[in-house]
Amino acid sequence: MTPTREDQHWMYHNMVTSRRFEEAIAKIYFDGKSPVFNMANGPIPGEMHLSDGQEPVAVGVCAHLNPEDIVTATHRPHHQAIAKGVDLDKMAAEIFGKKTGLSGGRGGHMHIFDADVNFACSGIIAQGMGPAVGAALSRKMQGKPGVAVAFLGEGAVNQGAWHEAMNLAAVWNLPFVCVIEDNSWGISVPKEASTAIANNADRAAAYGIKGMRIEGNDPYAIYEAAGEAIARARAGEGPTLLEVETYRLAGHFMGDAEGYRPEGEKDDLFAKDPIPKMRARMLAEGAATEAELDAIEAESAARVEAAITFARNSEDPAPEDALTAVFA
Amino acid sequence: MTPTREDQHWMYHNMVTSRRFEEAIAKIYFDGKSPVFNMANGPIPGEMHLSDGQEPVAVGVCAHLNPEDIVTATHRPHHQAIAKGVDLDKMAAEIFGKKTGLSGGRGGHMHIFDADVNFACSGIIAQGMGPAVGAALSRKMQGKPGVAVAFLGEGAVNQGAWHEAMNLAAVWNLPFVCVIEDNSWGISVPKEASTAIANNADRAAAYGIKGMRIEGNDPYAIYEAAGEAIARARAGEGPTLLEVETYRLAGHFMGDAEGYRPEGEKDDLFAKDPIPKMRARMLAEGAATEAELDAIEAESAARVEAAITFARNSEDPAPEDALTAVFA
Amino acid sequence: MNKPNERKLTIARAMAEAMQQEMQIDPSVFVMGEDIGALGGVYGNTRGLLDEFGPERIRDTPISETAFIGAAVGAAQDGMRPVVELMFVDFFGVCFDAIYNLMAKNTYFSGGNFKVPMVLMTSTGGGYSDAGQHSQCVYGTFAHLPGMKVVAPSNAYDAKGLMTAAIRDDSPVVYMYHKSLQGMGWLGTEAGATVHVPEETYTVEIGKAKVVRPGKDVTIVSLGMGVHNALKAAAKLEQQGVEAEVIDLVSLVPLDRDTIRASVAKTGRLIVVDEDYMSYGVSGEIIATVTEHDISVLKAAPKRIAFPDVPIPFARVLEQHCLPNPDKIVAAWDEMKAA
Amino acid sequence: MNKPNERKLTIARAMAEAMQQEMQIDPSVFVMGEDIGALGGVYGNTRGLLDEFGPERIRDTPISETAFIGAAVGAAQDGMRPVVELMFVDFFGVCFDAIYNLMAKNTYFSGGNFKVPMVLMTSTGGGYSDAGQHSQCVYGTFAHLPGMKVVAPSNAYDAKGLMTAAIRDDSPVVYMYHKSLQGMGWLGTEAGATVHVPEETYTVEIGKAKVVRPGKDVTIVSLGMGVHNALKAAAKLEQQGVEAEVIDLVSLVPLDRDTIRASVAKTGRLIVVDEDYMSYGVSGEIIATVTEHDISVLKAAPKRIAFPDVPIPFARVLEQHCLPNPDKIVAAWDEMKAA
Ligand SMILES: Cc1ncc(C[n+]2csc(CCOP(=O)(O)OP(=O)(O)O)c2C)c(N)n1
Ligand SMILES: Cc1ncc(C[n+]2csc(CCOP(=O)(O)OP(=O)(O)O)c2C)c(N)n1
Ligand SMILES: [Mg+2]
Ligand SMILES: [Mg+2]
Repeated sequence: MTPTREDQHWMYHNMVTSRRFEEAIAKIYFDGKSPVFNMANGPIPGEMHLSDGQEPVAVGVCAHLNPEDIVTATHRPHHQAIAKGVDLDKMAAEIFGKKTGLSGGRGGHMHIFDADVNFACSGIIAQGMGPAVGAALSRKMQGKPGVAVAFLGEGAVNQGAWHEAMNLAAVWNLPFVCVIEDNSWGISVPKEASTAIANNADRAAAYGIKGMRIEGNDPYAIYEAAGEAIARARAGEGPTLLEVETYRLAGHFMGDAEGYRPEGEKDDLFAKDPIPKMRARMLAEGAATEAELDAIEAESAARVEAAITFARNSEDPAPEDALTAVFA
Repeated sequence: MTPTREDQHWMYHNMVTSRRFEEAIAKIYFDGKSPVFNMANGPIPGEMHLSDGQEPVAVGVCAHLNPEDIVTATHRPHHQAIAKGVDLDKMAAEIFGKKTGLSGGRGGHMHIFDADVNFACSGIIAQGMGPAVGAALSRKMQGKPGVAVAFLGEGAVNQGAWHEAMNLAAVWNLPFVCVIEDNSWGISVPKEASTAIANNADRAAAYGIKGMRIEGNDPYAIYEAAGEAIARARAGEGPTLLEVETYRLAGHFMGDAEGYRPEGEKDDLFAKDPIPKMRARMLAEGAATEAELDAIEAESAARVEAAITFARNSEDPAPEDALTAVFA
Repeated sequence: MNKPNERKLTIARAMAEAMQQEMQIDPSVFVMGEDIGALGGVYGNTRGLLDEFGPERIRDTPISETAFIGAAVGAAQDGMRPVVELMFVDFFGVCFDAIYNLMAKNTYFSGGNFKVPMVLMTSTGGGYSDAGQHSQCVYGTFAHLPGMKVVAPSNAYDAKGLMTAAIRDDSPVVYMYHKSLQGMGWLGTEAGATVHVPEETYTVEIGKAKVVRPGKDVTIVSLGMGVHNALKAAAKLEQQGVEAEVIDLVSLVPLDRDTIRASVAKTGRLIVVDEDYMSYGVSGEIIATVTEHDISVLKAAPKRIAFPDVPIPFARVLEQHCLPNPDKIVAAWDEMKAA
Repeated sequence: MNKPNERKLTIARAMAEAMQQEMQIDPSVFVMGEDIGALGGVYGNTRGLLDEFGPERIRDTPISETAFIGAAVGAAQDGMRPVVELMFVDFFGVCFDAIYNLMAKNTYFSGGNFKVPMVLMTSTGGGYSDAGQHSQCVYGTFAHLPGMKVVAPSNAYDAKGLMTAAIRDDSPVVYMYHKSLQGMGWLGTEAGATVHVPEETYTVEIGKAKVVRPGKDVTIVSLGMGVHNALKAAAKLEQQGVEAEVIDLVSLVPLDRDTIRASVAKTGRLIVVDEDYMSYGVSGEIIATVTEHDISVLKAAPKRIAFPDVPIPFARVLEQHCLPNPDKIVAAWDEMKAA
């Protein structure tokens, strides 16, 4: 299954939007945080985990999803949120902690929730597994369409919650896909120091389900594998485990000095930046013209700017809003 | 690796002691609990999980262990405790809640701890995994001999703690063996309803370690597989996962009506009782004479009776003992 | 309160009936947990449901509390109303992230855009020598953390009404039932818990305490099993001419501080009875609720009877030494009176 | 207290120095946790240790808190003295069984025959917009459950001495350090936490509170970050001629009830400042500690300033609205005085 021309445009568009969005966030993040970097300050306070470099995973998977499908994401959620169609204005405003944000500023960057497109995330490793499996169960019980996808990092696969939920999804044969973004690092700990085997897709054997590893951070290959997995889920054939090789171009969070990285790693990664690679491939294969891609890039930039402007111009929540929305 | 004649005598002896011990406990357990069965009453109050039928696993594994090796067991610990050499008098007294018990009556049947033979257990599913792996780490760090064995039920394999500890043991290449007693039931839930695959030994692939399933509740086969696994651990070759088919001849706990069992299951199981089977095999193969086996049985019965008498005749703890031993 | 021909139910049956009736009228309600199907729940509270509703809606789970409680959150967010069982509350340690960080917080994190209408039911309490990993209450632990309602019935009438209210609530509710009140023969059952339960559906308000015995001399505040200890103590005190008012909290979150304060304003004396650990828990909170509001009403220092800060021991003589009981309450009154 | 040429350390460095010195003298001490090796700990408290002691004794772990905390218990029982890090206390939900049911109870379950000499260190606190799963204190949650000691330093001197004492203790100790006191530039640091720390090893007694500022008009009890808020409030009150006595609890378990009671017996007034959630936690316990002992000493109803019972919000304006601060303490005094 290769992406159609239209799919490729969509994928490229979302990759670029995600990258532009994070560039914008990264720039603003440092406002008010110099000369002394203090996370508490500036228009975007708190931790910030960027997904630069990991965009192919988000678009390769989400190209197959509809708004009714469910996605749970992690502490590094922007690329997936964008590909899933989360409202960009409200997401930006949430990251700025504004009243107009998705959650009125209560959640922030690690708690992006958009009920309209069934998107949720969390700051606890592997916490999204249970809810995704439960949403898949809900669809099965209700006889409603919909596939649930949980995105996780490779470090999360060693967490108990992951194992329990995989078994549950498999034993109940649910429409569920687990997508591991293997960027080879869990903060400063390399995969080989944390994980007993090289390829997490092999862990599918523990649940009697199909597992696949996709190398090369390649949006086309991801598209294909995810397409199969999601089709299988829609057909009632149960869960799939995908592990995707990808790259984290940024630090774990903003402010990370990345002293743990082997020398030269970052340069190698930048050389493999998936966005210029996809652009080149589309051009080479005639899937898009320069003009089309330029237009996509311009549109993405404009969309991001509008979202940032919306966020900046929005009001702060009232202090007492802190005390509401605890219960339904 | 087949058990020597001496090993076989030891194994048979321990199987019989365990069975006699549990028969004695079972009989006394009902004292004071009729006409109305109330768990809170009688000389042995609380829950009681018997291991009748599962003795081969305990002896087949523990035949290879020394007092310095570490065992963690579960809510169903008597057979393993006996095979590991836990003091039978003090264990009986603990189960009776007496001052002379292993823990002065603080722990009871689900919390059998004997520091002299490095034996511990717990009432929480899969809780013993972490401590066993940690003890294995301790021996490796200290350069001291010793293998750690965690016993679990097949139901426990779906618990997150199990997965985390397996990965940790594998990634650190520790002298650790995980032994799953597959009695095919987790209380009332059959294995196929809880576990996505038929053979938990296949889950070894998720950790890049060796896994083996032993069928037939056969002490000889268990002895052989465990011997290999423990030798591998002693040689620094890392962990092994063993799943052993076994049978729970009793209910989950005493008082369990077992309405969930398919008809005839219990009769089939009793027909496969491993103790008469082993006796017959030893006689057939000339590994023991009738007289020897009778002597073993008599010795076991006497040992158990002495332990029960010790327990019965021991004093209750002082009420205020409840408030001591919280901290070291 | 119980008329001769009225139907009496155990708490177990009252809980099951509430679930049954809600499942009959609302297809989004379903039940998940360990051994809740064929076995009918270790504490009998799902008995009969499998036969009526089948294994799709009465789901036995693997021993994977994190997964199935997390799954309940996902299902609740997707339009279902799961009732999930954590077999013993003592097991919360293996799955508390799914409870306190996920179930309890997603409504807030989403600014109210995600609702999590689910019930987590769990058994509490000791007294039958089940030792330190099967006998706890940990009421304070659940009540301390924001985002979940917490209820604990002391009798079958409340048990049914609270379960119905919990299932209908759009917020997550933790429903803590005490094993010694449950009506399982094999555990022994406090007789006062088995009371008349109407057949029709009804709700008991979450967040409202009940004055279960009026009095003017001292207020005894408790919940769950403790209410029965308090009532027995009150009966003993009556023989001394002392009129104790007994308050059944019914709900820890929200906590009905007004009812407690009004009672102590009247009696001037407070005794809290709690089977959970003494420090940093329910008993301290109730005392603080009264004293931070107005100390002038107090005629004596408040007292608390709670489980001492030690793990729960196995041996009967040890455990009974630690548990609250009517005599300890009477003794507290005696000291209070003397002071 | 700080002389010009005295060496001042941050809490992060004080903690690392204590571990370093204990590792030098005791080969059974080692450290495990996520990102504690090459990174030196997200909060800097293991910086430099990997270089000196190597990866065998300074072990980065997989993201498997249940496994490695459980493993620490097993290693501790086998003669080692592990120091284990739970990166944020908020993550306790994924591994609390290994903590409260295993680490905390095995000593008791074994009748004292198994010792569990380990330290669980974990970061607490908010104020820098890290939202509801990375900003909690949950002091009350840990302090409520029996079998573990619980300490929380407010400055580097105590941080080093408590860490040394915790490592040498034969019982499990939970060591809760507050991110805003840690001395990591990127978090901002309360200046008062960085104080003189002697180079030689010493211990600070676990279970002993400190009167960090004497006074006669009101007692302010707090811990960790709250101590600095209390001291700032006391400085403001001084300008009004009010002498506040500030007590740093230092240790929640054991709780030094005598020091608290003695202070309030003197001042007659009590304000508790706690960054943990309000209900069923530390603030209620401190109030109950005083009032159950003797209400006659109180000149006014005690007050508490704590985090309201809501998840911790992200936006600065929301979070700051909820956090304790010196002005809220002064306002509490004003109300108390007026009453
Ligand atoms: C239960 C839990 N443990 C630890 C953390 C701290 N933490 C946040 S991100 C992270 C690394 C995650 O690595 P990975 O899953 O590979 O995702 P990545 O950051 O690479 O996207 C850790 C350890 C957490 N949030 N939750
Ligand atoms: C975390 C946890 N969940 C649930 C239980 C309740 N429980 C006790 S034994 C048991 C079944 C265990 O099955 P298995 O692991 O196969 O062991 P078996 O009883 O068959 O020996 C369950 C669910 C528990 N003790 N701990
Ligand atoms: Mg990663
Ligand atoms: Mg089993």
